[in-house]
Amino acid sequence: MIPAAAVERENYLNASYGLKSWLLTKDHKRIGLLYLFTITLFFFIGGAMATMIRVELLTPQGGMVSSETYNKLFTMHGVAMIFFFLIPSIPAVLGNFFLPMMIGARDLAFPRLNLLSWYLLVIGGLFALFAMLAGGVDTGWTFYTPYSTTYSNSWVIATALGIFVAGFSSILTGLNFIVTVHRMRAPGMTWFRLPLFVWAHYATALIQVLGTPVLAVTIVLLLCERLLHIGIFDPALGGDPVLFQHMFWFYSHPAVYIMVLPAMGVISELISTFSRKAIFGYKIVAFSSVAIAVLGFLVWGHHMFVSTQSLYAGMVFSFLSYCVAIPSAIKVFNWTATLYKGSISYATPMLYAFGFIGLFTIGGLTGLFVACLGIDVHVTDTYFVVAHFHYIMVGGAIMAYLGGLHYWWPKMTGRMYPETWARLSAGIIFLGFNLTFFPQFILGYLGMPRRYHVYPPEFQVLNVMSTAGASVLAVGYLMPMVYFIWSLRYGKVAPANPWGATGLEWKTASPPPLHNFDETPIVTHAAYDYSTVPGEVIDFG
Amino acid sequence: MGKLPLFPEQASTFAPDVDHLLFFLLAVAAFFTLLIFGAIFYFAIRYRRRSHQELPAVQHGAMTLEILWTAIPFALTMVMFLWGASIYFREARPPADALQIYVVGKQWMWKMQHMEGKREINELHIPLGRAVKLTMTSEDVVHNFFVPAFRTKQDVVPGKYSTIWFQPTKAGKYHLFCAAYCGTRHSAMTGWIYVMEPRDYANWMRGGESTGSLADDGAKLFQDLACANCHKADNHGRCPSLVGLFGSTVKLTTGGTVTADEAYIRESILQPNAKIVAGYAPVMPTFQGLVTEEGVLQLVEYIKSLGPRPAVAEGAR
Amino acid sequence: MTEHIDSARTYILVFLALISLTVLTTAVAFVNLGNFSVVAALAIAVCKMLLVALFFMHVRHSTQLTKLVLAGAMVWLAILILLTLTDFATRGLAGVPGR
Amino acid sequence: MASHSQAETPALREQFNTEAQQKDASTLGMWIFLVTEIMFFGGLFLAYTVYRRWYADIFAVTSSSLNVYIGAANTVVLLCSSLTMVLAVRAAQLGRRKAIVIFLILTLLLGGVFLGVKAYEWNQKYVEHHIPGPDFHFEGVVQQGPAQLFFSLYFAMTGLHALHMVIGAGLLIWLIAQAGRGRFSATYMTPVDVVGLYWHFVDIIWIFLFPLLYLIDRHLGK
Repeated sequence: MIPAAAVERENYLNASYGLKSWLLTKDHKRIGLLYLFTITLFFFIGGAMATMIRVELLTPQGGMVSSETYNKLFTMHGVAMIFFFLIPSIPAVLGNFFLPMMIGARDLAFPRLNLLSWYLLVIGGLFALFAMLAGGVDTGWTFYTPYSTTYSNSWVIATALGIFVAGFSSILTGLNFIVTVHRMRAPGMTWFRLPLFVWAHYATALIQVLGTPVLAVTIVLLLCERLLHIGIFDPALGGDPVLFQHMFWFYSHPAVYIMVLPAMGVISELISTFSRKAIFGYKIVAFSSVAIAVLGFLVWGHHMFVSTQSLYAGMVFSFLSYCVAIPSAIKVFNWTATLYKGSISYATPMLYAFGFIGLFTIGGLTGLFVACLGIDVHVTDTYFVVAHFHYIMVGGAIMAYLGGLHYWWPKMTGRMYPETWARLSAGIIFLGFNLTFFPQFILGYLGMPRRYHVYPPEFQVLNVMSTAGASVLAVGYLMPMVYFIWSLRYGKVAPANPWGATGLEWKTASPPPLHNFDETPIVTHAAYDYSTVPGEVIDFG
Repeated sequence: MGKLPLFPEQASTFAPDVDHLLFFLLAVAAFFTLLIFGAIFYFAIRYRRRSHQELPAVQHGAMTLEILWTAIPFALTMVMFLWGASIYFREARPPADALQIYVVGKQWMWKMQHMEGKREINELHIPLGRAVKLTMTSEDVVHNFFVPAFRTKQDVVPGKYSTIWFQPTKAGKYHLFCAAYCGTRHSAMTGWIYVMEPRDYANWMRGGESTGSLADDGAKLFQDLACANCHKADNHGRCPSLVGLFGSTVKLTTGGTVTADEAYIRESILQPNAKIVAGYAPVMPTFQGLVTEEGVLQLVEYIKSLGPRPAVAEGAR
Repeated sequence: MTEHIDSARTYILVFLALISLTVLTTAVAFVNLGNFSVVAALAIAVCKMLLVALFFMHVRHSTQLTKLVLAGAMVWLAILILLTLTDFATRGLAGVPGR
Repeated sequence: MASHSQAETPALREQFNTEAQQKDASTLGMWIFLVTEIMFFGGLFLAYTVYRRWYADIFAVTSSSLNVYIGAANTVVLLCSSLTMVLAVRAAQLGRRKAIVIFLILTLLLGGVFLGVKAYEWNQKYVEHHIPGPDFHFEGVVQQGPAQLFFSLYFAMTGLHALHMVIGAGLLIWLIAQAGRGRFSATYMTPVDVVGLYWHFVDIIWIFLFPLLYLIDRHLGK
């Protein structure tokens, strides 16, 4: 783990050794790495299930696994990817590591709480893993009642408990970030000097704090109904399953923004650094993050246009859904405008940023289709929706996560990753992603419902295309795993600021010292003032 | 294998409308995708980094641009919203003369009941050109009645009725899917919709073993359950007369009123004391567990058949 | 930091007000006010909440940020309940079951 | 403020520069935690609102089966505990170490009384078959389903509230131990302050639960 050449200077990695020094650490940087290991594990678990799903769908009759197994695969794919990978991904790894550094703080406001958050994720994850190994759960990640409460004979309780516990991990991380941004900024670090990454994480934290508790109580009620017959949603008692859907989506729609807002924050950093320009319309991009966080709470009913929710509620939610599209569009326009007359580098993180903008644009624009009442009635619960949210959550959030990981890898580890391989993998992922998910838009409009184990034969060609793309995508995702590990030992030693970036995290050594800065930085410039930093120091050829 | 369909068949009056809206959205999406992709490619090549020390001029943003790229997308989305909402509104409101069919979803099959008494499982025969309205409920979990060629779907929820309607425009055989995940054999909860020329439909309806109309079945059930002991045709029974009930406005003991629709009748059978008609005592026992959802639908149809549908209520829809 | 310390007298007065409001809300519940009963009960509860928050929780002397946080929580609670009610309160208006 | 050095104030954690910053952060942290609690109970209030609108008449009847006098008395007990809690905070602000302990113990005792009464009420529900499940039966209402919904909400809401009380009692015991060792003073009393906020919040939740559960259309019954 410890790069040999960095040993002379004390840093957060060599300050202490041994398992205990990691498992009891209060250092936000080490906790960030703990999260990195944990969520990478869940990413590959979720990925393995996705692979099996795609292989199964090669043939319409569904011969490889039984329907029951197939249902468990897509359920656990969703649970692992959403609750144990995407939600913690950027905030808990990159946010944990860099948010305090970007605002010039020694640590988060509550380091012990931060460690507790990681343990909660691990405990929640163990519950979910236990459920998977014990026999799995087959309700879909949405846990719709009354199927999840009364009819499913699978490990609903263990899985739901796991999500409940992991939810508190997310809540406490959000709480920690909010307090840190309010109370821990370095002298001179005013709100409008904050990097957009911090703004995005602040907005994300608001959602985590305001939304997640509602999921928690919904899960409590679900468990009560399944275990104790306290039937809040039970139609047999006159309860309404649609109420469950309201409560579930009150969290689970904003949860999409928990995944994508931090991604937007990362992209703002990448676009700025690799075009050596301040983000066009900084304040508007900053406010649009908060606007997305707020408006994101008003639109959950668009998941329920055909749920027997009232006709008029459907219209209100459709209207509000279009309103939340606007701040996202504004961000894309501002990023693009930032490139104008910039000094654009093709370093790997920038390739991921381009990929993000492309895929997010498609994901966002297809969002207009599913927000549209007349079209959503046809495409909801089909592969169109599957494709749409994968464009946002995989094309958007994971592209940004990988871009951010490449960007900050030198800072986190003190080593450079191999540039050529990295560019290659970025290209493969972009290509593989589109091959996998674009056919699903067509499948969806043709009417193939999601969560189908067997399907009519006329859908086979498109499914085979999708599976072929998925195999390319899998290669693309495995490559960084390999060369990142390789780089820990063989990578070039990273300088303090390889990209010529402006953030405070680049003003300290790579890897950073235990308390981030040798002395508390004093901020005198706005974010992204490139006149104050030397140029790029690494030649990528 | 080998077939590569790219666009679904259009077989209902909704289909062309939904598809036109789709084309509008596709045009907008294509325009913006090309705009963004084009701009990124152009800028990335035109302004590529030429030296490591390059320092581009500072731009702080431009309010005019920001307002422009806020206002134009917003205006476009409002067009989408209104256009989409108008289709949704039509999809939600079946015409008064629609052919009524009842559907019960259960793990993992669809049971259809025609008014004339025909019953089908996982198949539905309907006449071409006639508006068809399905009143649906579920015996267990949430299902969803989805016919891609008709471009419409609706959840089928336990404990309540939901409605879907369509007017087929092309004879043929179309997929019926359950689109709401409902358990192990969710993907097997499929079927076929047969749209038939009216004459063929009439023949089909006459053929096979027909057990009498749905209302007849309801009447039989009404006798079997001894409902008639209390619900007499005149208003002298212990319970209110059901003649002409459907569609009328009922006064309740609470002082409120309720329109006697399918949901009200269903509730009154399963939970008789939820809404007590003014002037009567809450003496009716519950029939929860004694009647299946299909049976309830038959009773509803029987009660409907007892009186003419008031024209006023239908006109209001 | 300048901490504001309220007198014990203030706290006891607030406490007595809270007890009185508890008695009041119980008494009002036995009076037939029709739909107004809920309004009265909630109005009294809100008064009690404000007393506890402003005095016992020192919101009176708190920073603007704390007040903002609290107001935000109330707004979000309202979003949760009111937007859900856009569904439940308008069901049946279309006159079609399930719409 | 900046003149505080870390050596003088052992309670200052290393990530903070000043005690004021630390206290501000802790208080803000607790307020934000309370926001999450508001949303947590918010889900229950939502379910309550929906079903009370639907089943207003049945909720009125079922609510009347709860003993309003016990409920009111318990409200008073909880309000007393809030008073003693705030007096404990005040004692801490004034640096009266002994008074802190006394008021905290009183708070804990009152909290215990509340929970005891609650346990008695729940036991009554058990005796009366008012616990949702196969054995549920409520006299005088034909629609047993919605009656069960009311009691489901009753148990979910009072149960989660009681759980919060138990956690609060745990925090109080910890505070009492700390206060007994004289850890709190006028300059360092953040834990007392923060636990105080939590305790009052739990009190506020009950302030809403009492009228919503016990006081629905009482005039009908009597």
